Amino acid sequence: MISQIIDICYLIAVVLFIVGIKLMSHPDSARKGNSIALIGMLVAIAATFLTPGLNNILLILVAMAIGTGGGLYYAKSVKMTAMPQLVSFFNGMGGAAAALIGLVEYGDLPVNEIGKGAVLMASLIIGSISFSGSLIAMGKLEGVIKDIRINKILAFVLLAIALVMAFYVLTSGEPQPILVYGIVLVSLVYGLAFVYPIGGADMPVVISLLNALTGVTAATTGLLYNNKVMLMGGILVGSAGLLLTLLMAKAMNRSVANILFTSFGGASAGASGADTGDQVAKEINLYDSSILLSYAKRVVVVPGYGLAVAQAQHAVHDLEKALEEKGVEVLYGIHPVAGRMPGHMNVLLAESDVSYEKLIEMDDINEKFPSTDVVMVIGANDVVNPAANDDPSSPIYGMPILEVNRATNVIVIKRGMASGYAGIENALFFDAKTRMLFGDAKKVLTGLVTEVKNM
Amino acid sequence: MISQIIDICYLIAVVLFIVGIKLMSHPDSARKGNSIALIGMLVAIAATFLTPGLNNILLILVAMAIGTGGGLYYAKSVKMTAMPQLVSFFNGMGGAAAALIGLVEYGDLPVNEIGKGAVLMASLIIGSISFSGSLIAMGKLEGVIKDIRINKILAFVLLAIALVMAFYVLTSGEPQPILVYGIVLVSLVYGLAFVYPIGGADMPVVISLLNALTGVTAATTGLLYNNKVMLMGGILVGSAGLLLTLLMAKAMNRSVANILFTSFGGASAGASGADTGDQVAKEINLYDSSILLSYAKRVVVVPGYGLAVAQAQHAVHDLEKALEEKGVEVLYGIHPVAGRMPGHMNVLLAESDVSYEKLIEMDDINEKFPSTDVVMVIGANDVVNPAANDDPSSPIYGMPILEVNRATNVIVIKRGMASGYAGIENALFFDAKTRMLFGDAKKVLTGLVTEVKNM
Amino acid sequence: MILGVLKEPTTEKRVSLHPEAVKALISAGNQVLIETGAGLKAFLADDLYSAVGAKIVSRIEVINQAEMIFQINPLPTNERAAAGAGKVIIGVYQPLVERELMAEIASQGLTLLSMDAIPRITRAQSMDVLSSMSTVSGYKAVLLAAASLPRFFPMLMTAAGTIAPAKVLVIGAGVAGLQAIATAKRLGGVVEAFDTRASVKEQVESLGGKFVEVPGAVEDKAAGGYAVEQSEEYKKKQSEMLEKSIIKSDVVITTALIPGRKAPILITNEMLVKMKPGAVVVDLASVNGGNCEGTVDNETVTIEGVTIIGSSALPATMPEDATKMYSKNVHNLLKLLLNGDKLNLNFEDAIIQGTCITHGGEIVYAPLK
Amino acid sequence: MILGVLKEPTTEKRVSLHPEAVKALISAGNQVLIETGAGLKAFLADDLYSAVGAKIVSRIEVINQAEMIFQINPLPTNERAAAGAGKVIIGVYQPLVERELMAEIASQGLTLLSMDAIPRITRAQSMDVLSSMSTVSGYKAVLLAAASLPRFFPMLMTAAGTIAPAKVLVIGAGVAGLQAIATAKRLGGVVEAFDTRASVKEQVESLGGKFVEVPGAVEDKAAGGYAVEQSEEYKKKQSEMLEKSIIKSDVVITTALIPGRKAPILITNEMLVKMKPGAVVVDLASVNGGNCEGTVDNETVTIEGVTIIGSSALPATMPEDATKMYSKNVHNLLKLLLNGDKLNLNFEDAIIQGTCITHGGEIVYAPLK
Amino acid sequence: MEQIIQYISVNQQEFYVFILAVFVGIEVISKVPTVLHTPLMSGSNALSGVVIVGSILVLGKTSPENYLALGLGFLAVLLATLNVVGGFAVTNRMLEMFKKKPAKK
Amino acid sequence: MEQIIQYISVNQQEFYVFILAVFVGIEVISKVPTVLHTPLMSGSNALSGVVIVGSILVLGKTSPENYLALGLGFLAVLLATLNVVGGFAVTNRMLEMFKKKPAKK
Ligand SMILES: NC(=O)c1ccc[n+]([C@@H]2O[C@H](COP(=O)([O-])OP(=O)(O)OC[C@H]3O[C@@H](n4cnc5c(N)ncnc54)[C@H](OP(=O)(O)O)[C@@H]3O)[C@@H](O)[C@H]2O)c1
Ligand SMILES: NC(=O)c1ccc[n+]([C@@H]2O[C@H](COP(=O)([O-])OP(=O)(O)OC[C@H]3O[C@@H](n4cnc5c(N)ncnc54)[C@H](OP(=O)(O)O)[C@@H]3O)[C@@H](O)[C@H]2O)c1
Ligand SMILES: NC(=O)c1ccc[n+]([C@@H]2O[C@H](COP(=O)([O-])OP(=O)(O)OC[C@H]3O[C@@H](n4cnc5c(N)ncnc54)[C@H](O)[C@@H]3O)[C@@H](O)[C@H]2O)c1
Ligand SMILES: NC(=O)c1ccc[n+]([C@@H]2O[C@H](COP(=O)([O-])OP(=O)(O)OC[C@H]3O[C@@H](n4cnc5c(N)ncnc54)[C@H](O)[C@@H]3O)[C@@H](O)[C@H]2O)c1
Repeated sequence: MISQIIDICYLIAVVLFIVGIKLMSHPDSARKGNSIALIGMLVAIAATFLTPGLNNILLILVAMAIGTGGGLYYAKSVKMTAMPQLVSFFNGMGGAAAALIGLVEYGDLPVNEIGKGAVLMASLIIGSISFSGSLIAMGKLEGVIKDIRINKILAFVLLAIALVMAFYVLTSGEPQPILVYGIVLVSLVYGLAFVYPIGGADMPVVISLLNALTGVTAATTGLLYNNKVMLMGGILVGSAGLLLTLLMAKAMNRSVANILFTSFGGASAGASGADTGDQVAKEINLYDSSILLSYAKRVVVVPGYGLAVAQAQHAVHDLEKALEEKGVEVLYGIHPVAGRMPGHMNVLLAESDVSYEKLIEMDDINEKFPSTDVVMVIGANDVVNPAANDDPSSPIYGMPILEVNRATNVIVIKRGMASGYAGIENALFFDAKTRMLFGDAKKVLTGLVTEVKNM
Repeated sequence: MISQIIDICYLIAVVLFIVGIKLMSHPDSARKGNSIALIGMLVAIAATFLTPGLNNILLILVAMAIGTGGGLYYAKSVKMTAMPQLVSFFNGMGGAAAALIGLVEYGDLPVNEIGKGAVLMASLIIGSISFSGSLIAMGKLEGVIKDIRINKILAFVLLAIALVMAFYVLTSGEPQPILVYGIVLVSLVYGLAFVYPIGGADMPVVISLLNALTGVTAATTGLLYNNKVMLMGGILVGSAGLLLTLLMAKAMNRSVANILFTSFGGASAGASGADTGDQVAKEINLYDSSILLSYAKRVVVVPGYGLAVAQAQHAVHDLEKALEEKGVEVLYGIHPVAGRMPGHMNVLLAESDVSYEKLIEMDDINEKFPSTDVVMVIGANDVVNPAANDDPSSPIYGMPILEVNRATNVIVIKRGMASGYAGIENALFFDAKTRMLFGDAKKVLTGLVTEVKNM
Repeated sequence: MILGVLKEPTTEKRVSLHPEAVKALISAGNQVLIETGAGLKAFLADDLYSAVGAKIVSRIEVINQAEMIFQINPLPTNERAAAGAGKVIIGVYQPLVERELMAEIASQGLTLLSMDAIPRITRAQSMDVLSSMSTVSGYKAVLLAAASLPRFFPMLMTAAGTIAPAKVLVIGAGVAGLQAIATAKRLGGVVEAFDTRASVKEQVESLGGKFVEVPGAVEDKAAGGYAVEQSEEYKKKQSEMLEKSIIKSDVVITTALIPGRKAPILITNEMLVKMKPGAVVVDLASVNGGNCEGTVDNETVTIEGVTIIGSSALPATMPEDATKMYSKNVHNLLKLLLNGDKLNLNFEDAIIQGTCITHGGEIVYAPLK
Repeated sequence: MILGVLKEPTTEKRVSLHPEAVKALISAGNQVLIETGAGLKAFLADDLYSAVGAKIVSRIEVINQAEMIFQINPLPTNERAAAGAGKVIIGVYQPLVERELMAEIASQGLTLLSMDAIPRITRAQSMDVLSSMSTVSGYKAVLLAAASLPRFFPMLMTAAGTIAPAKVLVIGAGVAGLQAIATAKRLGGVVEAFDTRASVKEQVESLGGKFVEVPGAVEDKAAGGYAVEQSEEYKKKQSEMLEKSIIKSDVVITTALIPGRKAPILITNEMLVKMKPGAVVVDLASVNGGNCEGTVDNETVTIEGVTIIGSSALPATMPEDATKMYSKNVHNLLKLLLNGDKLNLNFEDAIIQGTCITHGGEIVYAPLK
Repeated sequence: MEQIIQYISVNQQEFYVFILAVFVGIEVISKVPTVLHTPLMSGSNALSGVVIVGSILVLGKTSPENYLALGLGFLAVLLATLNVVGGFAVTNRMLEMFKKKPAKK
Repeated sequence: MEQIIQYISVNQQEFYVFILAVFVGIEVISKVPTVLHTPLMSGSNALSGVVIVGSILVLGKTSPENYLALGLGFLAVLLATLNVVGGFAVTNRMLEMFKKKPAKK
């Protein structure tokens, strides 16, 4: 009877998982979805406690208490910007748990149960990869770990070794406890080698993949115990996670293969022109930009010659309107020599019917920057170049500029790292507050409008 | 071995069904989806022929040949406009087949197999309802059968009788062949009574519901034979069909309950406010409009004073660009007195930078209408009013107009059914080719841009 | 039918028929006589006319031979006499203002069709010279204002300082006023507009202008879209409201007309004095006395630093396109008037009825009867 | 320091300093003398100046008392003499053209700062009168053209027919040319532009204009953005390409200048004859001889139906804003030149170096040495 | 109650299948555009013709002497085939309008 | 080959479940807007913490003498809990920004 109740609880939990994920894929219901998934999890855990003959309950509860405390603590105290790292960390813990279960179970498994054994090996290997990979991903995001070139072939050799060892363990006909630890070790190293060479900017995709892997280990663990909730939950997370990985890569205009198998994703991202000398300009994508913009109180647009070249005047006005719909105040900071003729920006913005009241002169807007959440520099360069203030040797020294880095965030939209009219580099692009949003201004702005409207 | 191959074929068929339905829900892939589902069906049928000990193969083949011939004949020869009727007819055939299977099987079923018996009864009852209901629905769509008010309670009594009879048959402990025929009969009558009172305009929703019911009978039949492909296929069709029914009702701004349980739905459909006198203007939603536009070769925009009032000049240009991205040719047909001052439309469209070459004079665009797929009339009224040609008593009689109804489809965007400058009614809005897309021009156009881009 | 086109008096640069229309009329079976040099000032040389089949002849010949005589500006008495009774003359005659002239023309036995009398019904829009010429005037008024203004229209933020956009006020948002609004907006001005007819508020806004509201205006639907005389009380309120707008404006364009009456004075000399020095007023109502106290028709005067351009003859300053439009209007009327090459004065037709002023020795125009 | 602002000669309507600048200069400790009526034609009455603390005095007083004398147009010899050696004069002197005058001024012992010589480096943009005045000229050129054109600029589809948009060609896409492109676009014209510097193609397109490409131009980076003389072969090709554009244009605006040389002739009389009658040419290069063969500086001539407006003095026709901008430029230069209220002629500074023509009895301007 | 729990537990596999299949059926068409409503209805109608499998089976196991059953079975196969073949064919015709995919520029 | 067919046939129920679950997993998130990528990743990460069930089971069945197993099991429960609790909590925090839906004007 009890075991039947457990079965039914698991069934309910699975349904709650599905409904939860489904709701989570829409902004309006995402929070509800998370709660429903949580309820599903609680049902599953509660049911598990009903399992007849469960020992060490106190120990279990203690472990859970510690885990709960730690989990809540980290989740509450982490900075908004460090969340992806934390997700990666938690994911690694899940992988580790699966690997540990595998290790313990191996002791109890009769050597001739090859099917179960294979499943167990999968848990071990994948769990370990997920664990070490996640921790590296976290370190990379934190900026603690630098990109290292690791030969991909070497990495594959590691994976091959792990697989061969597992095959041997399964077929040797005798318990091989030490080899099993060896498998874990090699898998851990493979996890490192796998994630190390991937660029920091691509980490979200990698984390999503590792997350799918953790899902797979949950499923394999489920097979091990013939436990439906782990099996189904694992499959769900695995398949959803895999799709999510593809979607995320697509959103970054990259293929997953390109991300995983091009060493130094960071470097190849850099090939897009984002680094000059040792300085690396930090990129941002459309979605993150649109979030930054949508949740700002005040956004100041600083248009430059590039806006005119891209003929993006209508697009920028559309963005202005989309943001104002969301209650964001949008102003334009007009530098007197932005563009290539006196009044160039006025001509452009008048064409797209931007209200004159929104066009603020340089001196006035400079005063407003400290209370501005996001400055969006669109195709401007010289007019926001701090060299005009700082560097007496610069040809533009002495020109008053728009001091955009007095705002909280700066997004710079331009096609690459090319210099402007004066032909000089711009330190603003390497400023800690600056994020580059590369692309033709019109395309980027059109994309932003869509994103903002979808928020 | 053979039975295992059959199992696998069925598994494959189910996957093909799922993929097929999935693809069918997007315009670009719908045809492919249909083909894949068809392949799935062929796989399932072929596998069934492998069943060991299958008799009467010749008979089966003859029946299939006749069915194939008939099916193809009807499908090819039917007029485009009569397709829903045909779908309803085919659906009825499926229901009938399930009921027939039930009848035959009843003879072979031991009286004590209550579980199977119940399933069989379900097949019988639902199949019969689906059969008679579908035929009535078809007749209604054809206009052969008129709306008749039937007391809903009477209908429910019929259903209750069928259920009671079925219960008796199951529990009587003896074969009740005659009663079984009785059940079929009562169910058939219930099907009639169920569909009869529903208005012709609501038939598509009813057909979709009946289709879901046929799916359910397929599933019950599958249970009867413990046949996975029927079971799974049936569940899929049943659940998808049910959702589709809800979606269709929603698209008509009605609830399913309202359709099914309000006698004479046809009458209440008129209450949406789009009718004037006896004429009813047909509405269209953003989604359908955007598909119509996206799949057109040539779209002609006819702007009027409403475009200016809504200040939608930028939005219309955005739509133009979005459609051209999709390979649609977009032109503007400019009536000489559109708006409220000479050249009003020119001023507007120049502001949003619509190319001069796209603005076509009245006489030239009138010649192009016959080769135009969609005319989008935006906030124009008098300048497209056929009364100017037809009605000598009209104040605008004698004014040359844009003869938009020479195009294949006409979409009219305006806020309501208000008249224009001349204060007269416009028969164009009630033309068979015309669909009204109500709303402020700017809002509607902005919505269309989003939809078109998402296609 | 023999149609004759005369050369206009010296101040006028337009001409009644464009070669395009002449071509169509000739192929409909008519004969067309053109006075030597008739189109020259509209950049339409004689050979353009002869190329489409017209005969280039002297003025006298046109007057003597043509059965239908075209001259935009009224024909002088002697030439009307020379033409002789029974002929048809088509031009712009302001019948409601020039009542005596109308009586005289009637007595001469001429059939007069005055283009400015075409009723403003939908069907007649393509013949409506008031609309087409107002379009020219409204556009040109803004150009004149911009050319005379010592300032920029658009806003400019430059290294040599920020230039604020010019403030433009358009009084009277009829055809000319709306076109002025559109043109001023185009040039980058900040545009306000005012009219006694509240219904034009939406129209002004549809062009991106701001409407100055003065509550309480009388509107007469029966006036066919025209304005009617307002109450004294309203006029006072209007004056107060308008003054505020006027004195902060760089450019004021006035077009307020009430058909058949003296134009209302909307800018008094007191207001003028308060305006910014350098401001410009373009008064399109000058022919009817002007909306501005200081206006002199067809002259530019400066009062206290404010330039006042009284210009009722702006279409003549854009002769090429103005001719095209006027000619198109006339041609569209002729389509109604001529049955092939025969005159067909169908007084059942509201357009003919409304446009024909004198016929058979009598005044047939209803408002004058 | 005592600063003196003179009234300009009659044809000029601008004035060197705007009351705004005067106010700032006075609060920096200077004294400012204004000649009676100096700003009148720019709508700046004397009381506006006295209100900010300037002294309104006679011309003689300004010349005698001021240490630094402002007049946009060159001071006549006698007044320079009257001012006396050691004084600073600031205006627009065209040093590369008026070489003898420069020698004379040097010999008089005056320090001359010529505003048009300000180097075109980034830091000097706020003092660059060539840019600011070209902005005015480019804008005004289009307005003049539109006001003189017998046609509409924008396209209009009306009941009286469809009016095609005017075709505008801008030759020379420098500061004035670009502003002309922008203004013509605004008014609804279809704009093409041409320049020998291929790098401006992008700039033209950034304003919505179409660039007419003539391959093979010589460009000299060292010329600091200015154009250089072209090869004969190129000139021929250019001429052919341009002719096609010119003869289909309704409006041509020419701004092609090469510093210190006669302006290149780009529209020959042969081309003029082929242009549409009624077309308008505005030649902003007229002061250097013009880009059009028929151009007469500061006059409007008509050749074969084509109106040619030679206008090198357009800024004077928009005195209010032109004065604001010029004054801002001068004021920005003064910020560099004056240390509080002391003159600080720092010849180390590239701007002073480039702008100061004569000093201490000698010509110090590098290009003239 | 206990019986129900028992039943669910015993048939849990079936329940998983059922629940998942319902989810799939719903999810798969949840975003269908309105223009595709009718074709999709038609397509899923064709799929409900999967009872043809049952028809074949029932006719296939009928003894050649049982004429009534033979007749009913024959009819069942015939009607089910009609449903399948006609359903797919008519769906295909409906979808023909989506064929001419315009070339992207 | 035969073996595989055999295997599939025997476990067909499992295959149906697997295939359907994969479909559900994919379908359910196929339309997720890009802004939700990260929260959804975080949420599904929390769900992958379902291994906690396994951890509990493994620790629950370990005999109190097997210290190694106890230790590993303890760690497994602890880490899995961390994953679950932290996962849900951090997801919730991420989703908080969707709460303060700014007022539309
Ligand atoms: N206003 C005047 O009167 C005038 C006259 C002459 C010279 N200038 C000079 O021009 C400069 C104006 O400064 P600014 O900041 O406006 O312009 P800028 O310094 O020339 O920079 C423009 C930037 O826009 C980017 N860009 C170009 N096309 C783009 C596109 N399609 N989409 C996105 N980005 C694009 C370019 O970078 P990527 O190539 O990497 O995209 C470039 O760095 C000043 O140096 C000023 O002195 C001004
Ligand atoms: N061009 C000229 O020179 C001139 C001058 C004077 C008069 N007219 C006359 O004006 C008329 C022009 O014809 P038309 O077809 O352009 O205009 P119209 O006949 O006046 O019709 C305009 C339509 O736009 C709709 N509309 C208004 N605001 C809207 C909004 N925000 N969004 C969507 N739709 C909106 C209105 O319907 P809802 O209220 O239902 O939305 C209205 O029926 C002719 O009768 C002409 O004779 C022209
Ligand atoms: N239905 C048609 O076919 C058709 C054709 C042409 C014009 N119209 C309409 O007729 C109307 C009149 O056009 P119009 O330009 O010839 O008019 P108009 O030239 O007679 O007058 C110009 C404007 O001045 C306004 N006005 C009069 N007194 C005023 C005052 N005291 N203060 C402020 N404004 C004052 C009038 O309301 C009018 O809008 C317009 O609305 C136009 O749209 C209709
Ligand atoms: N860096 C700065 O701060 C700064 C400041 C002001 C101007 N500028 C640049 O300096 C350049 C010159 O400006 P300008 O307006 O004073 O130039 P300008 O008045 O000397 O000449 C006008 C234009 O005519 C063109 N031209 C010369 N010969 C021609 C020919 N034969 N055919 C066609 N075109 C011909 C020139 O290339 C130039 O574009 C511009 O590009 C401007 O952007 C730079």
